[in-house]
Amino acid sequence: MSVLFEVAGLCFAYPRRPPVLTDATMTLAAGERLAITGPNGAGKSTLMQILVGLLTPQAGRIVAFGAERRVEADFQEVRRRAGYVFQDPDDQLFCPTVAEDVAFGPLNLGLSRAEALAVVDQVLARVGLEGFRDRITHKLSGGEKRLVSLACVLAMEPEVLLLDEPTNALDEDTTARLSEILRGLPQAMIVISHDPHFRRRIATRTLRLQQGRLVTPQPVCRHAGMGA
Amino acid sequence: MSVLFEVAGLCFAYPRRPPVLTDATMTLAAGERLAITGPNGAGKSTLMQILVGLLTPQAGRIVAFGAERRVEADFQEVRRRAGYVFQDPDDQLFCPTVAEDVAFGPLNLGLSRAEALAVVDQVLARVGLEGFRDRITHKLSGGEKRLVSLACVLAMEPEVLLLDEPTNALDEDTTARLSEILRGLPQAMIVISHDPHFRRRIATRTLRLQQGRLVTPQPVCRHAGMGA
Amino acid sequence: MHIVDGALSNAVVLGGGVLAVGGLALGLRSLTLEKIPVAGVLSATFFVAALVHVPLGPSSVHLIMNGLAGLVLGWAAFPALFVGLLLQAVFFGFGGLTVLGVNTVNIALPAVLVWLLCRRGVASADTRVAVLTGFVGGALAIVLTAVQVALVLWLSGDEFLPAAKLVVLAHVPVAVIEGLVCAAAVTLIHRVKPELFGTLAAPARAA
Amino acid sequence: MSHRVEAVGSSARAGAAVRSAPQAIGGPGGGWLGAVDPRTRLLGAIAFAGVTVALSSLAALLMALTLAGAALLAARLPAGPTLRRMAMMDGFIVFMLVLLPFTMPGDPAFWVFGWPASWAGLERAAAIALTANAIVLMLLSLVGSLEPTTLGHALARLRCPERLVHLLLFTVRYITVVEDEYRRLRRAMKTRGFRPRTNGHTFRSLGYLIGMLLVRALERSERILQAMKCRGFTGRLPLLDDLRYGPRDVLFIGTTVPALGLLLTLDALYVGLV
Ligand SMILES: Nc1ncnc2c1ncn2[C@@H]1O[C@H](COP(=O)(O)OP(=O)(O)OP(=O)(O)O)[C@@H](O)[C@H]1O
Ligand SMILES: Nc1ncnc2c1ncn2[C@@H]1O[C@H](COP(=O)(O)OP(=O)(O)OP(=O)(O)O)[C@@H](O)[C@H]1O
Ligand SMILES: [Mg+2]
Ligand SMILES: [Mg+2]
Repeated sequence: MSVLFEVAGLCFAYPRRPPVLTDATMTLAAGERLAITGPNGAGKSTLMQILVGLLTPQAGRIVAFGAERRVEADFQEVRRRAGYVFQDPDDQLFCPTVAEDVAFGPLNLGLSRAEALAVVDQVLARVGLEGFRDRITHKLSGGEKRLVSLACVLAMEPEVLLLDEPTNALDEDTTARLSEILRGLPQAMIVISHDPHFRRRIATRTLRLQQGRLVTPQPVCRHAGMGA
Repeated sequence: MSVLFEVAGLCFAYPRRPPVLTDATMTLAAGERLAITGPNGAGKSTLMQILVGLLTPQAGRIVAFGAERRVEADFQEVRRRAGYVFQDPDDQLFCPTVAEDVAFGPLNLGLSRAEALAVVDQVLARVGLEGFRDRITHKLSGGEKRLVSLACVLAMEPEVLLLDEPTNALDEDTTARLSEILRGLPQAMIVISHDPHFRRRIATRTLRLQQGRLVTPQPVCRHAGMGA
Repeated sequence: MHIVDGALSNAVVLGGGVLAVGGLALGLRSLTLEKIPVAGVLSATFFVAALVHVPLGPSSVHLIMNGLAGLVLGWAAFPALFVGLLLQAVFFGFGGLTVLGVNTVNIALPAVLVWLLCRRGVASADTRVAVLTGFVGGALAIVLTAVQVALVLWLSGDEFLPAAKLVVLAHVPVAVIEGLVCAAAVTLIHRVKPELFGTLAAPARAA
Repeated sequence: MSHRVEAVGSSARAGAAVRSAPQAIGGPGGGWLGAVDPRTRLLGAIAFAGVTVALSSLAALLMALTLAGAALLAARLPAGPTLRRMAMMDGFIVFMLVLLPFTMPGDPAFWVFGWPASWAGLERAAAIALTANAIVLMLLSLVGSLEPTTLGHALARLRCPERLVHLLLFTVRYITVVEDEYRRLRRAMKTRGFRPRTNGHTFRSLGYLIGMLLVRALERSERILQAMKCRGFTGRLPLLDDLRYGPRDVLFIGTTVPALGLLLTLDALYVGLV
């Protein structure tokens, strides 16, 4: 089974802040769906941004798709092959219509307009949003925006999906629908999620980010004992 | 126990949109801390805006502080007696410095400068932000902004607090600190929150907004039976 | 296009100052305190938009977006763009102090002229008309700004004439780019929130 | 609103300028100037600018630049970045200065490809560069070292129109908010393979981006107005400040006025003698 991501000993601190990651190590193999959990502010989103080169770690090694990645030029390829769905769809969607938003990635990859529009229809069908092509993205509901932002990334035909809290503030129906879509996709994925039920439906393996490191969580539900 | 808010049969739709609220009914008594939850886009923020008269429902009855409220003039009094903390603190903190922001309400209520500044110091101390008086609003961290926006509302000495997702994007420490502050306040409050642990710490009662209505959620964890 | 202190003749600097004060007065007349939040947040957005840089062949240019500012803000573009120029001068050291009036008129007068000429078109129900107007407005504002900069230099001394001509020429491609960016922005606003063009710009007359 | 033309190699620096904007917009000024009232500093910068543009001899202008350098030290601003900011000019201004010796008539100083460069033109270009840099450096030191919000308070106390002051304060307040929104969207565009080029796709995407920021700005302003109403907004925006003139202001004026007088005298001497 080929290894897609392999990171070791990542350290990261934002300027003038205490370190967020102190020694994070993980591997993602083809076909895996790896869930990452951990408290608010633990550095989960930070880790994902490091994986695609949006942030540069102070120490550590990143091997992606079989090559070590160090500089911006290396990561441009990583970003083409790993699709990153942001925590907040409003940070990702900026075009007037759904079709244009979904076509943005393919156009950046050099497809023609006609080709890109063909991709749009196909990808929207895959996430169950047929007929949303000409809808105004800004006026969609939160759940619909989330599915569109997934479609935007799928349109680039990535080999790996990186999903940052995809069920954040989704209702149960949309969460269930999203689970089905994700389970039907062939790609390996890393999914950040606070939701234990969703993780159980989706993940083949789970890691917990705490005190700057990735650890295998205890088998029992941590939440069981909490609450007032 | 006196009733502070009593709304019945609220219907609301934004122009050219399907209805958000179809028949929302609820009561808030003195001393209660009522949590409201529900999926994204269910209309929780909309409901709060209706309670203080920022939006006008198409049908339904709003009784607040013992009187029925219909027109803008009625709601000016409601807004003075019910402090509304917005979902995004950047929407609420519009003044250059913390002192000016906190003093804005008291000055509008007719206090003198000196009186308003005394209130500022006292309220900042209550939320644990002594010494923040002359800080520049836009340079505060997310958690600090949240606490200042609470202070702004407390400065008007409201009888009821309306909090829209107060722990949104806060880390665990700040969330815990906010819980403590809220539990120490004498006011009745309505708190919108997606966070079950926070709700359990805070709330004396919980309602769920779904399909346009407020319902009492089933006592057991709905999620227990789900999952693969 | 920030002119610096010391380049212009006293008469031009004074004239620019007087015109700027007039423009500011007209722009502020319609801005009640109730409208300050809209104007302020939009003004902040134009400040950020001016930090966007676009590649132009082997170099890159920063956007000005004064045409779009005019279409969105109307007369309020005068104070909004003045505030931007003031912040840039004081905190970034772009431009200068005595030339603040001239620089304001150079950027804001074209914005207002574009609004006067294009406000009907941009509010048209027909998207194509609106977008075309957006292109014309965006490009025209840059051309007018370049012409004003050239004029101001030329009025200050004949020795500036060659440079003035080159300023105008050099801004032709910039005007095309600004036109295209403005047209795209108008497309989006037209589909997503057409009221944007009426919030501040329209009632300016009534006040 | 800047139209600096720069080589593609420096595009990373332009990105850094965007990122540093919120920091640049405000850094508390310490140093000797810290105790001088913002109003005094603002008026001092204006007086200095007025005097400096009236100077014509290079000697007096050099002295003006020296004074601005002294102000930089007194403000305790970081020298490197501040001087870089001072020296940065629009491409076309640099171009105009380079062109001046060749477009101004006078005794030739040297020739480039057969074109004569005049002494008069060289002197004029030097005078403009010195004036511009001296005034910008003084402005950065005296006023640029203030918090932007303090600048707003000072302008209000100096009887600037109330609405203009509030517009300035709202703009300053929301620049960081809008810029963060902008940065997050640009980052998302980058992860989807966007690299700006000179083509229609780039112009369209950036136009959409700016349009979207404006739409969100409008919606945010609607929420702000609601928040203001919730706190009893009565059509008044009060300002609270603790600006007070003190002994340091007297000292500041006591040094500035003679220094400016000296500049004018020096200039008159040189112009009269040379
Ligand atoms: N741009 C930034 N500058 C400084 N600090 C930051 C920045 N972004 C995040 N942080 C801080 O770094 C820490 C980790 O943030 P991160 O967003 O990675 O956490 P997270 O695990 O994704 O949390 P959440 O579950 O809330 O999404 C937090 O304390 C956060 O406040
Ligand atoms: N000004 C508006 N115009 C039109 N539709 C709106 C407006 N504000 C909200 N909506 C829509 O009304 C619905 C309810 O919105 P609301 O903000 O009340 O939801 P919410 O329950 O607070 O959601 P969240 O958990 O995301 O805060 C959503 O579908 C939203 O898109
Ligand atoms: Mg995160
Ligand atoms: Mg809400």
